[in-house]
Amino acid sequence: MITPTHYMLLSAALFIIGVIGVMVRRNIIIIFMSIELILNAVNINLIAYSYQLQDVIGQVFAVFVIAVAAAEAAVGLGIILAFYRNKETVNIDEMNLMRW
Amino acid sequence: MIDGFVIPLLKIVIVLNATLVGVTYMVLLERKVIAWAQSRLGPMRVGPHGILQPIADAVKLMLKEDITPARADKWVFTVAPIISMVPALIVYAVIPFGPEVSLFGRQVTLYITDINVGLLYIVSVASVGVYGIILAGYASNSKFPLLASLRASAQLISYEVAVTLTLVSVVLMSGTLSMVGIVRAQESAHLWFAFAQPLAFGIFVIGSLAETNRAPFDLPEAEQELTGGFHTEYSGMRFALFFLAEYANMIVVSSVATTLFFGGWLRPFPNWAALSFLDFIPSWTWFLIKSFVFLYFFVWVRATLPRYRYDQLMRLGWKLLIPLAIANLVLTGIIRVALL
Amino acid sequence: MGEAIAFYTLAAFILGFAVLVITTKDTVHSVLFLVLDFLFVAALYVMLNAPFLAAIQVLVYAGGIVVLYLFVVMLVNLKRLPEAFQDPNRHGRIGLILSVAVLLELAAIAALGVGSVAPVRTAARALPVTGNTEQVGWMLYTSYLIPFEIASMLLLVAMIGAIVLAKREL
Amino acid sequence: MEAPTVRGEMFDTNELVINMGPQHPSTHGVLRVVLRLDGEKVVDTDVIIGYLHRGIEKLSENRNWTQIILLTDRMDYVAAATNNVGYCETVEKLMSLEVPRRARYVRTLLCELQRIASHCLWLGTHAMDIGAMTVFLYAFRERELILDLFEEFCGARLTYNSMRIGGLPMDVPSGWDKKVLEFCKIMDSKLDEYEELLTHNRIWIERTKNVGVLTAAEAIDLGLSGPPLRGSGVPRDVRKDEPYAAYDEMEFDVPIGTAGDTYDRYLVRIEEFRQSLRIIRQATEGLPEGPIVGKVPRLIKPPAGETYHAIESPKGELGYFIVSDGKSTNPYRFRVRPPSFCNLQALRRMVRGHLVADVVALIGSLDVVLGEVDR
Repeated sequence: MITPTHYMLLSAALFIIGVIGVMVRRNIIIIFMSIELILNAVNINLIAYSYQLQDVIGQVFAVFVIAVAAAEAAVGLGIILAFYRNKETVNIDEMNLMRW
Repeated sequence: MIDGFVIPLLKIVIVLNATLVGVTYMVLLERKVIAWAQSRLGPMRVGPHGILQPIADAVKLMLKEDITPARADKWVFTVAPIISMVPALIVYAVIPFGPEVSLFGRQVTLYITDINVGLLYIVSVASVGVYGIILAGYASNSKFPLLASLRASAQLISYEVAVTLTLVSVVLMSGTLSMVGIVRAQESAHLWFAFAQPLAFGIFVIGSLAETNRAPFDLPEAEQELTGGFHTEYSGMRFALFFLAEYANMIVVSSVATTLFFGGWLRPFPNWAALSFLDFIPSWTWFLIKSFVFLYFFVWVRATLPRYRYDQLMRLGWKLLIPLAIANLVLTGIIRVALL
Repeated sequence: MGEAIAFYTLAAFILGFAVLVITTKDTVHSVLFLVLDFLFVAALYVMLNAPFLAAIQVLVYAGGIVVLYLFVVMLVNLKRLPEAFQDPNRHGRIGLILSVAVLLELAAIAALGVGSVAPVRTAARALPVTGNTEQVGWMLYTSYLIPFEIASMLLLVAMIGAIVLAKREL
Repeated sequence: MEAPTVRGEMFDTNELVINMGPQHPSTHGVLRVVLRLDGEKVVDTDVIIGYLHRGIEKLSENRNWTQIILLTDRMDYVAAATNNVGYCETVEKLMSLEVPRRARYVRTLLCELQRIASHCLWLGTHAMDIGAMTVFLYAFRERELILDLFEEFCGARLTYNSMRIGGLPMDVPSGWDKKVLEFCKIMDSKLDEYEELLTHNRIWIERTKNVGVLTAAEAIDLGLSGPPLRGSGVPRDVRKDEPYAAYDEMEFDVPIGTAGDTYDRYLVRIEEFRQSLRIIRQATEGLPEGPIVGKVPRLIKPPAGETYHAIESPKGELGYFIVSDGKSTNPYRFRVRPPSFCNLQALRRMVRGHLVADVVALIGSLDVVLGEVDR
């Protein structure tokens, strides 16, 4: 029997994998992808509970999360491109100036 | 057991095989029709009137040496053709070829499954197909393919917007995303949606030409400009997969157009009893006939029109088709609300 | 039983691909694993009776967002390894340890806290429509209309922002 | 990171260099065009030629005067008879030979048939480059009829060797003129067919209008000739300005364009089809009786001197400059002014600022034959 706990554990694990990605990797594109993983972990939780509680509100929130993720990806990647054009790097450790 | 497992499996096997055979014969059809348009004969050597040509082609392509360029990304290079082929095939899971019929004393539906989000499923699966093209261009590690794959992905993404918007206006008419439901809605509306939504239909046809990389939008594989486009470096069976994927996509698009705009499996004037003698033609035949008309149209366009230029293609997509599709969607919404 | 098999298989794939996403050297491969990961998450949604969300997940994530990532990875070509330089002040190991600590904490909460209390099962919200898509739509366009509009504004702003950021000359 | 990849070069700078040709489906032979691109836009090009150089000019200095005719076939191999005529007339001018009227009429006839054949090939490949594949096969179908006519006349279908100094090698077969007229009738209707497919096609107009615009002054500066020059509105046609063969007795118009873009060059050539048919009809119907060879000495040995003579080949002004020392039986110096070579110079000027897809359209619109460019 799969309980919400299982889904929570899965979600927590996925969340932590994302966090580790953000913490350890220095390639900013990978860091962005890790953030997508984190958002997905959240969505899994929302939908698992939506299923458990037989309420679609969880899914509605997941839709919002996806919309936010799309917006974040568009702007974030735009920033990466603009930054790359100036500094020729995507290493986050080299992004230590507030302006260039 | 039989209803839940054997019959769906049988249906999947039949549909997949029929599709693959259809795809190979689509190649022959195209070669023949274009040849006739150009006052030639087309393939004539293999079998009577070249009937066995697809088989000969398949054998040839499978026996050809399969070359991977030295500095290509080997895994991605291998996976790319598969990625472009698979979405084209799994879309058939929701395409209804006919209603429920009784076969050997058993009620059998002439579709693999009818899901609540059928149309959305098709759109989302089709959107994955673009990876095949991007990755093929990336993995080849060669300039022309990369240029072509960037072109292709930009084109696919732009035209997907217009096509999806037209689908939304169809959904507004039918009130359901289920493919079977859409056909039923046309039956009860006494109207094929092509006539209720002529603008949407037109945009869909143009957009689907662009999405399947067909003339006059075949820039990603424009032989005259990019020496073959994203599959320049491919050979043998891997090339064949790209080639087949293109035709499979054409068949998918025709099937979707038939279902959405031409009443799917319904015979003409399904509510008109005077024409009921037409029922001796089974429903799936109607479906195939209608799809064939589309496929023929695809080939016909290719034989007639020159190719668009990249900037013109983008202008057409973004400045004409998408605004028109949005306007049509808004108009449909207003009319729907006014009528209710 | 079937549910358990499906869940554990999907979970294994989801976590496995997620690990590959953050460990693979080649960024393009990383992006590919991300797509696969999202597809399996979509499969999980189907299992959870949310086919609409599954379709959206594939359409928006796999077909849209990740294509953007792929574009950027291809455009941002790197002459040297992106990870070549490391800030001497970076303490990756501490981050790793903290992350694992958070994981353990979350696991403890999930296993001990929530698992021990049976979830409050409210009666299913009565909606005038049936079907997953219809229900999500109903909620979005009634109770959550304003958030929905704000989300669409957010997307518009993001679109304009991305164009302004990425375009070389306006 | 991995070894530098093509991707590396491509996106490192804003400029991307791609190499189009020498093996490329739409460079019409072994032309190599090195494109510097900014995105899809062409910043600059290098046009590299010489992949088909066979040294025809040098070779000619070691052949006797009659053997050279055969070499001229190999220059513009889609209009071999025109090359023959040009060469023979130059030698005749050098020797002050009188060519009988019947021979001059047949030469005019052959030149115009050849012009239609060459333009058919141009139309087919040009349309093919822009993606209209059906026109290609239609045009080749009609070219086939011309090749049949030539086969009947001289036995060959591509390299005719169909002229002799002072006249023709053989008279036209009996009944040939009827077949020519029959062909004219067919061609008239087929021309409308081509135009139906292209001239008013929206996509065709969008692809060709305002692409590769050359003003009249620019075209003259670049030394263009033939349809590219006339497309820019300069009414220069050797057939009218310095008539040769029997053109002084023919009635025809010289079509000129106004805008100097690809579309105008297309229209000019399409109209040239019609004018050629007009000339062919006149030449066939008025074909005079008489000898086909003038008074030619047994041994051709022109007096010492030099001469330049130009004719209007389908591609433009085809000139021969020949120096004879008066002693040997071969030319002292032999030089060709190939229209394709001179017209190709315009490519660099025209493609700048256009897109990759326009490059192939522009190569097609110049109608170059690499055999003639490289010689």
